[in-house]
Amino acid sequence: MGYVPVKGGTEAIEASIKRLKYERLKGQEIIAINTIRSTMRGMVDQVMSESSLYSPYLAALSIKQAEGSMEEAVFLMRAHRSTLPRNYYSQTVEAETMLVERRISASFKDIPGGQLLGPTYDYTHRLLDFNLIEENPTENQQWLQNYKQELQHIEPFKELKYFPKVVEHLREEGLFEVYEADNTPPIDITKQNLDFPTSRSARLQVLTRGQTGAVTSLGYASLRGYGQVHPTVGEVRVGSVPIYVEHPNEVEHGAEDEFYIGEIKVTEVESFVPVKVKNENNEDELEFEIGYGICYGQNETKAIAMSILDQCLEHTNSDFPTHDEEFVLLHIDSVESTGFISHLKLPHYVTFQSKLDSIRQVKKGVQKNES
Amino acid sequence: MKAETHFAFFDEGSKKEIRRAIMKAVAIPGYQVPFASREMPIARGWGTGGLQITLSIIGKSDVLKVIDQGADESVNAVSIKKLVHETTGVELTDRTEDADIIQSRHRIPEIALTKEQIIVLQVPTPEPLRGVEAREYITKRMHSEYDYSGAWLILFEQIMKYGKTATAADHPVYVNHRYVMAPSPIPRFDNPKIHQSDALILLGAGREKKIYAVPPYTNVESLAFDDYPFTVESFEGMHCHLCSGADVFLDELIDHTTGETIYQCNDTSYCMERMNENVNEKEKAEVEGSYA
Amino acid sequence: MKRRRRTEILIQGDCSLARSFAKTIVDSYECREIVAPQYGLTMIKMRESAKNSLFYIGEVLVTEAKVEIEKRIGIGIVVGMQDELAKHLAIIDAAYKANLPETAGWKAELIEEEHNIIKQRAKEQAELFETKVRFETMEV
Amino acid sequence: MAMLEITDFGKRFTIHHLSKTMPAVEHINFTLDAGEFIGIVGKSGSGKSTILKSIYRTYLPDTGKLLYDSGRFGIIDLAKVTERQMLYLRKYEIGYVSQFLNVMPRTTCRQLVTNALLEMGESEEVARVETERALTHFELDSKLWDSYPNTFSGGEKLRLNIAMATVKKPRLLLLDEPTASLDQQSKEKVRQIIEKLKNTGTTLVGIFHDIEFMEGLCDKVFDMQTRQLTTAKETAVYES
Amino acid sequence: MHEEPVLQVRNLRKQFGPGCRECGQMDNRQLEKNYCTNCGTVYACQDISLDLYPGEILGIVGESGSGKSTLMQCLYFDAEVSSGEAYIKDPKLEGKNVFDLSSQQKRYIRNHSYGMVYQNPVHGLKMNFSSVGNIAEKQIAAGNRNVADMEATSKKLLESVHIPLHRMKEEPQNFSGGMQQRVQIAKALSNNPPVLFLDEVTTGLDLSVQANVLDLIKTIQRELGISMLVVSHDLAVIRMLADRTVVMLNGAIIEEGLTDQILEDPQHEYTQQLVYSLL
Amino acid sequence: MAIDQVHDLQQVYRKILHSMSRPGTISSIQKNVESVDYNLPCYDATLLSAMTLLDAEVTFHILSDNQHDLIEKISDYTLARFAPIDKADFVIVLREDTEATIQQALEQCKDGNLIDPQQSSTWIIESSLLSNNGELTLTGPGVQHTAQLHTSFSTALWQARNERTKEYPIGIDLIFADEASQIVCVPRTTSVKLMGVN
Repeated sequence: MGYVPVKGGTEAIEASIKRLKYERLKGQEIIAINTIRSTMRGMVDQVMSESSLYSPYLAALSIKQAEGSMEEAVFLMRAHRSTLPRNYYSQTVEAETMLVERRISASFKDIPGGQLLGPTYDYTHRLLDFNLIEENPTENQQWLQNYKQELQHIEPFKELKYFPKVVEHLREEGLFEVYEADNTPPIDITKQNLDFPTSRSARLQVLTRGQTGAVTSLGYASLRGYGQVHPTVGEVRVGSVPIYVEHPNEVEHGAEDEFYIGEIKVTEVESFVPVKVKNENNEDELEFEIGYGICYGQNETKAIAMSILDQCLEHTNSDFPTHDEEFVLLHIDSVESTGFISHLKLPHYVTFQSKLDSIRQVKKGVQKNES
Repeated sequence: MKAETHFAFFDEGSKKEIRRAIMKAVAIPGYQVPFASREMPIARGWGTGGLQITLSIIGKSDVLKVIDQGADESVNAVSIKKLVHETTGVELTDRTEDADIIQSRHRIPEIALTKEQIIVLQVPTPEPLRGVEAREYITKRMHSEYDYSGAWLILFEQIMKYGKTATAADHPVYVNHRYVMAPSPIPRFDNPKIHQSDALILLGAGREKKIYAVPPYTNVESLAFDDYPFTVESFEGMHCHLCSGADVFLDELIDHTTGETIYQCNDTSYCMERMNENVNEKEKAEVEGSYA
Repeated sequence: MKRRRRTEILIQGDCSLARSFAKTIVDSYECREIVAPQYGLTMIKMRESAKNSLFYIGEVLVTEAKVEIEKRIGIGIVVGMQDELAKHLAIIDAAYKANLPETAGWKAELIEEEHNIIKQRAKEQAELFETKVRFETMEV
Repeated sequence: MAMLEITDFGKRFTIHHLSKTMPAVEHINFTLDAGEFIGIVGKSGSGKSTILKSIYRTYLPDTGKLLYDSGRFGIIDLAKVTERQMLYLRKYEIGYVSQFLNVMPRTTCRQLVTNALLEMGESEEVARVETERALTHFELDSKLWDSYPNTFSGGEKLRLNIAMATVKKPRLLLLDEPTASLDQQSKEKVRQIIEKLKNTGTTLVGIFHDIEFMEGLCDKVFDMQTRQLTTAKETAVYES
Repeated sequence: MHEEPVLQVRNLRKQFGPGCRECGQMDNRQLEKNYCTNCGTVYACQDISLDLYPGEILGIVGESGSGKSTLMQCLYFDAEVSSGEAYIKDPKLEGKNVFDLSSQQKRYIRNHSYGMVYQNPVHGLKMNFSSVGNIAEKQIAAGNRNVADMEATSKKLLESVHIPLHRMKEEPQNFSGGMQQRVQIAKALSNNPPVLFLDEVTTGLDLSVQANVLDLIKTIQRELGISMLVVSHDLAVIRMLADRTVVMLNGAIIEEGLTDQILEDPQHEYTQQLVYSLL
Repeated sequence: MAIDQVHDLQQVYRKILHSMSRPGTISSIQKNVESVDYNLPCYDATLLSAMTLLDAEVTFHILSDNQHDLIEKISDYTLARFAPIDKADFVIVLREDTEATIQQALEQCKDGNLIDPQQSSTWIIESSLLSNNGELTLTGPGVQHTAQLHTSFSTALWQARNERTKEYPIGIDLIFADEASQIVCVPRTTSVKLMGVN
C-alpha cells in the first residue's frame, strides 16, 4: 500500500458549504422567488442594473440564493450571464419611445406634458410602518379591489401619450448645442478591454453597470466639491422602452420586418450643467451641457449620480479624481472590486518564498561586498 | 422553471470566443490577446483567467489536475476542481502524469510535462511592462514597437542598487525572440521549464481580460544580462524532509516542536509519488498529518 | 401583416392567441425543430440624449426558438423565460415566411387584439395621470 | 595650368532692407602658379578680402571663374563647387588664416591642432607628434599647449591659427590680414613663419595691411586699383 | 566626388489641419505666414528637402514657429509626416522611404541609427530612474546586454558631460535643468548613433555649461564620426557647430550654404535680418 | 446523427489547437465527421472547422462567386455574417477556387496590425490529401526540429502567404482541411521553405 493524497482541503470546503446552507435554512423560513420579485422591486432592479442583465426572475433567484447580499447576488447574475449565448443585438432604442410612468423636472415647474409623480418614495415619511408586521392577504386583496374601484371612473386616453423631452424645448431656444445623430457603432466593454482614453460609449456602459454605492459616492464627491459639476436635474423619467431585433440573415431589412421582443423598464436622467465655452470670436460664453444617466429598473439616485459622473468625465481635469476616467471607470465595478479585494485571502506561499530568496541573495551580496 | 447548467458552464458562444483568442495566442506566442473575459462563478483574482481557458478547452474524456501554489489540496484548487467537475463530470487526478489538462496557480509541476498535455496558468497581472508604464495604451504600443528597453532597465536598476537582479516570482521572459511576457508569478525556478517545453502552455488573466500562450518547442529566455546571468531560487544543500527530494522547489516550514526551519517539496503530488516509490506504512499517517 | 406589428401584438397581448395560431399550423404541417426554446441574451443598444451617440446599456434575457416548416426557418424571440411563447412565435414566423394560407386569416384577430392592447394601456396611463402635479391657478 | 586662375571675377552684395545692390569687386583677373606667393594690395574697402573670402567660399561668388587645380578633383571652378566639395577642399587642400581665432572655447591649444589632424584621418600617434612639432615650429611656448586659447595674446593666437591651418599641409594658403592687430615684434615672428612656409613650397595668397611687410615675401603683387599683376618690387611704391 | 548622404530628405510636408480650397493647392497657397486664415490649417513643414552627409553637422536655423522643431520630430518619428520621403544609409533599408515603414521598424531605426536630444529633458529622460540607468536604457535599446560595459560607457559619458560620478545613481528629477540636459546628451550619444538630432540643446543653459556642451558635441562628432542635425534659433551655436546650415522660415527652407557663408554673405532678406540682428 | 454542438465541436477544436500549436502535425477529425449529415458543397472537415470557430461575433468570406447557398447555410448554422475579403475574420477556400482568386484574396485579406496583430484573418482551406511527405519544410515555434508538409497550395501561393507574414507579428494563420477529414495548421510564426525555392 502506498501513500494516498490528503483530502484536507476538499473536506474543509464541503463542511464550509454545508455550514453556509445551514445558516440559510436554520430559521426554517422559505421565501418564494415570486415573493421576492413582487415585493422587493428595489433590490431586484438594483441587482439587474449592477449585473447588466435584465431579468427580474433571475435577479430574484440570485437574491434568494445570496441571502440578500447584493454583492453576491450581482456576482451570481454576472456569472450566469457567461453561460448564455448572446445571439442578438437590439436595434437602437430611442428614449422617446418610452412609455413613461414617472417623470419630473427640477428645472421647470411646468414642463410640456406635465410632472408625473408615478410611484415614488420621495414623499413618504420614513417612519417604520408597524402595520406591515401584521399584513394579511385578505386585507391586501380588499385594498386592491378598492383601489381599482377608485380608478374605474377614469376614461382611457384616446391614444397612448409619449412625452417630449424637456431638453428638446431648450434646444430650440439655442441654450443647448444640437448634435447630429452620431451612429458610430458603440464599444462593448464586455467584449473588449477598456482602452484609455475611452470612447463615450464605453464610459456610459461602465457607469450604468457600476455598483450603485460606488457610483453614488463618486457622484456625491463631485457634487460636494471634489469635482466641478453642479447640475440641475433637467428630467428624470422612469418607464418602459420597447426592444426590437433585426432578423439575423434576411437580406431585406426594413423596420417593418424587425422582431419586437418585449420591453424593459429603465430610469433615465438628464442633468443640466452650465459650462464655459468659446464662441466664434474666441470669447467665453456660458452654455448648458447635459450629463446623461440611465440604469435598469427604478433607481433614480444612481441614474442622477451617473449623469454627474458622465459630465465629469467629459471634462478631464487632473485636479479631481472624479474627473479622471481611469480612476472612476476602473474602480466602480462590483464584481471586479469585491473579487480583487477578496483575493487577498488566497495563499501566496510560493511567491513569498521566491521573494524571500531574492532578498536573502541581495543581503548576502551586500555582505560579501562589505567584507 | 429549471435551468440545467451547460456542459463546462459556458454557453457555446463564450467558449468559441475564448477558443478563438487561444488560437491567436498560440499563433502569436507571448502576445496578450484581449478577450471578453466572462464573469465567472468564482471571484475575479481567484483564477478566473485560467478557469475560462480550462472550461473552454476541456472535453468529457479529459482528466484534470488543478494545483494552487504547488498543492493539489489547496482550498482554492479544490474549489476550482469542484466547479469543473460539477459542470463537466470529467475525471480529476492529483498525479501529474495522468492529467490531460493541468490548471495551476504559480507553479509548473516538477516532473516534465508531455506532448499530450496542456498546462493552464492563472495570471494576476499579465503586463510585464506595468512597472515601467502605468497606462495600458502606452504599454500596448511598446509591445507593438518591440520597445523593451524599459523592462531591461528595471533589471539594470536593480543591479545598480543591489548589486544583482532582485526579481522574485514572475521574472519576465522573451518569447520567440519577440514578445516580453510575464510568465505569471511562477518562481524563477520554473522559468526554464517554459523553454522548448513539450507541453502547450496557456496563460489566462481574467480580471485584466488577456489570454496568451507559449506553444511547445518555443524559445523562451529569461531576461538577464550577459554578465549577470539569470539565476533561480537557491535551495543548495537542502532537501525535502519527507521524500528527501532535492533540486526541486521547496517550501520553508517551521517545525512546531523544535522551532527549526525544515524544508518540504512544494509540489505535493511529486513528493507523494516519490514517497510511494518506497512505501512505508508507518509514515503514511505522518505524511497525511503534515499536509492537513 | 408585417413582422414588427405582428410580434408586438402577439407578445403584448394575450399569449393564448399565439398558442392557437401555432396549433393550427402544427396540426397541418410538419414542423422541424431547429433550435428548441433556449435562453440567450440580447444586447441592448441605446441612444443617449446628451451627445446623441450610441452605447450599450446591457443585456436582456430572452428565450429563442427556431423551427423549419416547408423549408422555411422561423424564429421566435421574446424577453424573459417564455419557452412556450418563443416556440409559438417561431412557428408563426415560419408560417408567414412560407406564406402558408392560414396566415391570411389571422389578420382580423391580430387587429382586434391590437385594439385591446392599446385600450388597456391607455387606461393604465390615464390612471397614472392621477399622480400628475397640476399647476393651474385655481379659479375662485 | 596654374594653381589658381581667376577670370573676370566679380562680386556684388544685395542688402535687402536698404533695397541696394553694391558691387564689391569687378573684372578681377590673375593667375597664381604652384609655389608662388601673391600679395594683394589696395585701400581698405577696395575688396581685397572679398577675393580671398570668395576663393574660400565664405562669400558666394557671382560672376567670373575661380579655377583651381585641385589634387582631388582636378581643375574645378571654386565658384561652382558643391558645398561638400568645398568642405573637402577646406579640410585637405585650402587653408585660411585671418587675425581672428574662431575655435571651440573649451578645447586646449594642443587639442585644437591635434583635432585638425584627426579630422583629416591621421592616427592619434601621428597627430600627437605632428602637433608638438608644429607648435614648436611656430614658437608657441610649451607652457601654453594645454591651456585654452582665449587667454592667449594676439600673436600667440595668430601663431596657433597658422599652426592649425598649416599642420594640414594645405596646397593653397589664404592669409587675410593676419597681422592686422599685432605689435611689431609679433609681426616679425609671423613674417619669419610665412617665409618658412614659402620655402617649404606652399602656395600663398596674402593680404597685409602694411605694405612693407610684403616686401621680399611675395613673388607677385596684385593691385586692386589698377587690377594689374606686378612684380613685388614695383609695389613698394604704392600706398606710401 | 561621390559621397552618399546618411540621411536624405525629400519633399517632406507636415500640416496640422485638413486644408481647404484656399490652401489646398500646393503651388498657390493663400497663407498668412504658414497659417491658412480661412480654415486654420498650419503648414508646419512645406516641401523640405535636405541631405545629411557622413560625419557632418548640419545646422537648421530659424525663429520659433519656422517649422524646424516639427521637421526634427518628423525625422525622429515623433510626429507623422503628411507626405514626403526620407532614406537612410543602411543596406537593409536601401531604397525604402522610412516614413512608409511600420512603427516597429521605425522604432528599430530610432534605437539603432538615431539619437535625439530634446530641448526639454523631460522628453528624453525617465526622470525617476537613475542617471546611469537612463544612459544604459539607450544602449539596451540598441542591443547591449552587458552591464559592466554599459556602466563603463555611462561613466565615461557622464564624466565628459561633467556629472560627478558619485551622483550617477541619482534620478535626474533631483538635478538642475542644466544637469538634466547633460545627462540627456550623454544618453543620446551612448549608442554611437550614426545620426544624432539636437533640438535647441543649449537653450536655457548657463553660458559656461553651454560651452562645455558644445565642445562635447563637437568632440563626439569628430571622434565617432556621427552625423548631426542641429536645430537652433541661436546663430552662435550654429556657427560653433555646423559645417553647413539651412535657414527655415514659415515652414520652408529659404536658404542653405556653408555656415560661414550663411553668416557672412546671407542672400535671403530674412537671413540678412537674422544675421544683422546678431551683430 | 447530428453534430453534437458541445462535444463534437470541443473535440474538433482540440484537434485544431493541437495542430495549430504544432505546425505540420496532421490531426484527424474522422470520428466527428461521421456525425455530419448536412449535404453541402464543401468537405465535412471544412464545415466542422467553420462550425467550431464561427459564431455571431465574427465574419467570414467565401471566395467562390456561385456559393450563395453555402454562404446562407453557414450563416444559418453559425450566425456568422458574410463580409468582403478585406473585412472577414475567416476566409474559407473551397477546392474549386482558382489559384488566381486565392492569390488575390491572400493579398487583400486582413493581416492585423502591430498594435492588434490578432485582428487578422484565419483561413480554412480545402486541400488535396495532406501528408508529411512534401515539398515544404516548416520551422518555428511548435516545431521541434523541422517538419515536412504537402498541401495543394502552389509555390506562388506559399510565396504570397510568406509575403503577408513577412513582418511578424503581422500575419495570417492557415488551417488546411482535406477530403479524408485531416487538418493541419500553419500559423504566421511558421517559416515555410519550399523545396528548390529560396
